[in-house]
Amino acid sequence: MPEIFALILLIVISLGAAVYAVFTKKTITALIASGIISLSASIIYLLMAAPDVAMTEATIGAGLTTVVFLYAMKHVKGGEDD
Amino acid sequence: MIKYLLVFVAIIGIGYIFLPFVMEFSTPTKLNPLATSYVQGSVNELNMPNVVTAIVVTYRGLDTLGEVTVLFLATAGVGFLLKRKHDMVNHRRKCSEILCTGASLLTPLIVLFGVYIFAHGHLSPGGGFQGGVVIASGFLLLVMANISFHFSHNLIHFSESISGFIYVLLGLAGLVLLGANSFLDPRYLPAGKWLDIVSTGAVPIIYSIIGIKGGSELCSVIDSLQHGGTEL
Amino acid sequence: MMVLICGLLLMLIGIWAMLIKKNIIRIIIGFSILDTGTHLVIVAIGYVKHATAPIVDKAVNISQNAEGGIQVLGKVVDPVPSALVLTAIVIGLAVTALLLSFAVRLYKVGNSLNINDYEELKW
Amino acid sequence: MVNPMLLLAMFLITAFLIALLDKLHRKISIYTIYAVLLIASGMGFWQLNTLLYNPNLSVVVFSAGFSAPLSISLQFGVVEAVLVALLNLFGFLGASYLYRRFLQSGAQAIALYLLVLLGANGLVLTRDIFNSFVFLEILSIATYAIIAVDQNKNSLVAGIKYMLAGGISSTLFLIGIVLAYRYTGTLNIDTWLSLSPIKTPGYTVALFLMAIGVFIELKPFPANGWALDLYQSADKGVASLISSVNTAAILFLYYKLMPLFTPALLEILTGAGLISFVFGNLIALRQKNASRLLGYSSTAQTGLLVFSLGALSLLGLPQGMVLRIALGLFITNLFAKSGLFWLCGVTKRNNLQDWSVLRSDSGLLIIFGIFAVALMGFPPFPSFFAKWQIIQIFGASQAWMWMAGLLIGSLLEVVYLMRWLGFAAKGESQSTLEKPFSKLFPLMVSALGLASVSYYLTLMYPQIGTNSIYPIMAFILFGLIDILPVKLKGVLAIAALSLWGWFVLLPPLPLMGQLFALILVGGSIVQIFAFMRYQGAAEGFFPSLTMLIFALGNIVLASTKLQFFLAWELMTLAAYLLILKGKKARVAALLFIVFSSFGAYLMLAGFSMMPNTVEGYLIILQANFMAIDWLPALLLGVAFLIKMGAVGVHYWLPAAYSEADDETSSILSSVLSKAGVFGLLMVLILISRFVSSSSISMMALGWIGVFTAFFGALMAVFQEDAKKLLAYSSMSQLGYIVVGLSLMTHLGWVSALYLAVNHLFFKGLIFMAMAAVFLRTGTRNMYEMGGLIKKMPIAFISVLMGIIAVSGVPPLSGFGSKWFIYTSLLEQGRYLQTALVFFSSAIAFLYLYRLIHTVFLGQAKPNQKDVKEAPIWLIIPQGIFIMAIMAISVFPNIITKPLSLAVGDYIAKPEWLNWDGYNLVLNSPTLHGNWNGNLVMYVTMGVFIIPLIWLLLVNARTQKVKQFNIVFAAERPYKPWTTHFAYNMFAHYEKALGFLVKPRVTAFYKGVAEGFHSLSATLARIYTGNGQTYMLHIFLYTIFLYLLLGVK
Repeated sequence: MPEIFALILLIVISLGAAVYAVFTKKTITALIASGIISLSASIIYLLMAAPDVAMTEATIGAGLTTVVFLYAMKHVKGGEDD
Repeated sequence: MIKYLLVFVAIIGIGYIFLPFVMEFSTPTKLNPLATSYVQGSVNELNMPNVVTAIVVTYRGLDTLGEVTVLFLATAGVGFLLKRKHDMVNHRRKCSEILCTGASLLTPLIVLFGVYIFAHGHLSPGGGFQGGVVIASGFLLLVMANISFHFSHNLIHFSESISGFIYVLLGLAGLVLLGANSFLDPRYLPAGKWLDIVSTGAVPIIYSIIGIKGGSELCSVIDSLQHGGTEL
Repeated sequence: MMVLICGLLLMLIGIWAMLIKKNIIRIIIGFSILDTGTHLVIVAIGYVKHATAPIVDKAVNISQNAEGGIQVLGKVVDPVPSALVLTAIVIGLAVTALLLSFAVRLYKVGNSLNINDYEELKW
Repeated sequence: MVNPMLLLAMFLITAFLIALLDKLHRKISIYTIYAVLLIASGMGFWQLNTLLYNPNLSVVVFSAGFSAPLSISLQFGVVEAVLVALLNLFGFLGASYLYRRFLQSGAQAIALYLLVLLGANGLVLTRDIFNSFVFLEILSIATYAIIAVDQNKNSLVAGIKYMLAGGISSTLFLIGIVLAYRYTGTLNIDTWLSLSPIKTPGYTVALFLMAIGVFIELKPFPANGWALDLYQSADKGVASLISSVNTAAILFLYYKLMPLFTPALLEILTGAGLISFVFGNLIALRQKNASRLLGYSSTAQTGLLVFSLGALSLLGLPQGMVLRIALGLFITNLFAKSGLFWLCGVTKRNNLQDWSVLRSDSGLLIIFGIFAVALMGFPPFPSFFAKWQIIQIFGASQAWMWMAGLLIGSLLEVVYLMRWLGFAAKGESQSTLEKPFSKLFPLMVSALGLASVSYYLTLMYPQIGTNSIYPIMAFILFGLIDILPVKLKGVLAIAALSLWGWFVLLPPLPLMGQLFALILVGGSIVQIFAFMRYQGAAEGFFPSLTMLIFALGNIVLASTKLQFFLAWELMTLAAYLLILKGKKARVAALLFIVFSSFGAYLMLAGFSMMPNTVEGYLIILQANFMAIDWLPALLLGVAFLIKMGAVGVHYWLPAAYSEADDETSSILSSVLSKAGVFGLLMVLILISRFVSSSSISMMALGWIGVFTAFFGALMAVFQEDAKKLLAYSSMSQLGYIVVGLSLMTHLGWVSALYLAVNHLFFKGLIFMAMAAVFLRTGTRNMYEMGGLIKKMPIAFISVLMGIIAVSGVPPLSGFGSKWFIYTSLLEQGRYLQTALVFFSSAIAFLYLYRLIHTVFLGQAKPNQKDVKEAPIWLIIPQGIFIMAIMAISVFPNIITKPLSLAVGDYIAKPEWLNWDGYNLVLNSPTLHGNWNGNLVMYVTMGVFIIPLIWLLLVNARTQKVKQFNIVFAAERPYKPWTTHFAYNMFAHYEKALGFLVKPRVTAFYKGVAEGFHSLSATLARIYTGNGQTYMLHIFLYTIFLYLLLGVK
């Protein structure tokens, strides 16, 4: 039962973060929101009994992708916002 | 305005496409025959507890080889797009002492942890890619701490090339030792004892190589992104 | 089921972001949300009710059968989608990184990341 | 056999190690990938060879020591081997093209290039669906990255658009794969195929997503904006790679997935492919940018392949045959399209009109021509046979919509490619090109490769026979010896053609066939002399000319539909090339080829609705055992009428006849139009059992002929340009022939054929004589000539003889032919038509009078004081024609009797038609009359000689006056030539009849052309250039197809 609640919570978090990522003005917040989505997704994977995927999503999806975005944004300073 | 309307239509439409699938979807209560035979085969024929690893490294090893290639491609592509005309000196301020010391202390530990992850890929969750990312994060720490790493620049490229090469060679070894249908078959090495780190044939070696390969590719991507694009 | 719908919704939100955001970086973020959603859908499809991870350790019931082989009795989730997602995640990263470096390069050349500023090729 | 795993391993090892190799030397890495690609291609060929000898060899290889579906399997069968061989070969050629880029850009670009090929090979080989996704991603990502070799803004933008589109489609593909896995429990295509069909909506959705993911990558209209931008902006080597290797691999993936689709899904995608073909070509119509045009063309060709694969499978053809046909299209496209992209890179010209730079380089121009002609599906290229087969199959299965779409698209393709070719061949430019060997090499290999593949495939084609090869052989051989002096080539050509005609062509033919063989081949051989008037080598004439004449012979000799069509297309192509030699013939040649292709496609459609001919019999002999329906008869009839220039479809005729070189015009008018006559006769023979003179269809045909005769004559009257006058005159004469044929009576046909023979002689004669005049005076406007009788008496005599013959006054043969036509018309009671035909003859006097009067009589022009008689080479054919005319005028029976015999094979000779010595006697219930050519000649001669003697006597007393120099009294007229009496000579008639010759037909065709252009422009508007809009297109397109599919 607690697992179900956790799952619902995570789903709500990730959907909320996704909508926020679309609406927010600043790109950096959108990026962080997308990182949050990946993180919650990785916990969802753990709950779905897929630990391999969870690890990969956490390291690559949430971690590395965000870093890559950050570096890219460093190079486009001034152009990253609408 | 009309554009927003069309976007709205597109989103609704795409959702609508999935509708029939969602309507008839119910979480299954048992495995399909293919998955069952993977589970049985992984345990019985490969002596490998982690079925996902068995699939990733052995059964569908060709996919993983392709995946490694994709990563290699991304590295090459990013490097190609953001290549430097000549090595530039990094004019950033030196890091604070704490960060420097912390980074140089932590990095070996992180790398070690990465190695642990991919070396145990066949037994526990995790494996080459995850381990590779961990190694890359160690590298990232070095980069952020701005510890000079020109020693590592060539090393990264070298390990990229050589580990990829070894990976293919390990695959070819199956072909040579076990027959025409055995590309990427790890069973030319003994299966070993259940749950032993040196078991399941060549899988630990292959996964380690994938880890090194993945790690160095990711380091290389970070390297390119860190410097790149400053020169036209 | 919930996860499946969550994944689909994430996909739709990602598509939405790709279609209305003007900034290329934001479009790429939309793309990575789309990717994450796809992965969730795939894992959801592999899930089996009340099953454990597909790692045959102490948590999974096993038994020896007559020929000495091991029979896995405990329920595990379908390992195939997991394996596919592993590949898909890495590919997603590769595409994202490449897209970003195109964007960086483009910014150096065109000094803008607004997708509406690049409409010279047409008709 | 070759283990395909080794192939992949080789690519991977090289790609991984290339960075290290590159540290040694850049060139080492470049040559390494050359070697790898060549070895890979060789593996394909080797495997193909192995499989040819051991067809039962197992071709599936598993990985990891487990069999599928547990592991991933690769299949290296015949098709895969062909693809591996070809793709890697093109990979090698493309790499060679990119040599300089590689030198600059380094190891990463080289590795990326190699990985594009790895992706393509993997995609071809794998039998696992998720594995195809991985290879698809390798292919795509490598392609994305390599776009950046050219780091300008446009290619970066195009790259981003491409990546977004590719990202979306591969996401759809991936999700489709996994959804489908939920139902099938397997990822292996073969296992999947063995499953019993699953019929739930969810599964259909899964299949749909999978299919659409791949389909979007194939750049369907209108979801292909990203691809067009890419083709336009990327380095041409990369664009070529995408259009050939990349597309081919994805197309093969689509082909592998096809058997999984439900019929409804396949039908929709097939239709979408056809739409893509038609609209891609339509939008290409107005493109001025060469690369973007190629982009549209490329998407169209991909659409065509998708369409043909789908359509043929849906019609239930065996897979082997589907593949064979598709391979024909595919190979042509592969060679030609990549070649054209490379050529774009060599010329470095974006604007189509600037392609005239190729004029300075005949080698490149020939290569360009080969590619363009191959793409359009002219023989002997594989696409010709493929299209032929597809249309035949559609005809047999009554798939009319598909056929119409395919033909319309092909016609549009002809328009823009030929226009482009015209710019290249006829534009004005003096600049030269920089041609590095690394870029020339792939061009040459692919042109030669295309040629040799075509040769091989043509030989393999069972039904075409040895004769069909001759035109092509002649083209090649005379192309090779084109540097020899023109006189020598002329002698060789005459000798070869005469020998072939005498020993090969004539013997198997029935009388009617022999007659046409003599008209078509004999008539042309005589005119070869005229080409020998040129100095030096006069390159470019003889290959086309000999091809034309051989093809003409083959038309008569054809015993199957394919042989006929092949010869017909070769004839058209040869004539096009000859017309294009004219100085200002760009537009004229384009009109000719577009109308001819339109006709050819109607013919193709008509043939497909016709039963197969009995092999070994000439088509014209098959009337007794072949029934042909009204629709094919109509289509074929229109096709042949186009070639004859019947009214309404004559638009091309004046332009082509007048702008071609004079010798060519002569052949076009006197000989080529007879090919149309032959065709029409053939159709009439095949339907002769069902129609008679009084059938509505034949009455209609009669009216077409009458109006052609009438309007042709009328328009000839108002021409200033002597060649245009002759062109319209030809049209008019062919109208008479059509009228005669439409009678479906013995007498009618004899009269038509008699006129056809006559027309050959007199029109050839006049054209040759006028050619001499144009040559010497340097103009074609009649008001700029005058008084040439003294300078060029032979030309005068020829023209005089000719116009007497044309106008149908005694004593020459024209009189007989007109008499024949009137008699046979009256015999069938077609009084109204007789009247109008008679009136046309009267009009003919006007233009003929103008021709001889203004050119040869009157005052000589001061600037034409020193014109000389024509060169001997132009006089030889004139002499032959004059002799022929005299012979059949004095002894008409030598030709009318055989004609009657020949016609008698099809329509029995009525008893009331007889010969009595030199006298031809008609004694039908409705008609009595006789014609004695011999007697007519003597009487007329007598009637003429008496005044002539008198004139000569009188003339002795006349005084010769020098020509005056007319001094203008006051102002010099603004346009002095308008005061010449020959200028606008028949202005008064124009006042009366001018409303009849208003350029309605011109206006109509201009309207059609403009309509298509504006449609093309409007459609192109959807490609806004905005990457986001393109993504929206993709989604909306997906939804649209989904709604079409209608999953419940």
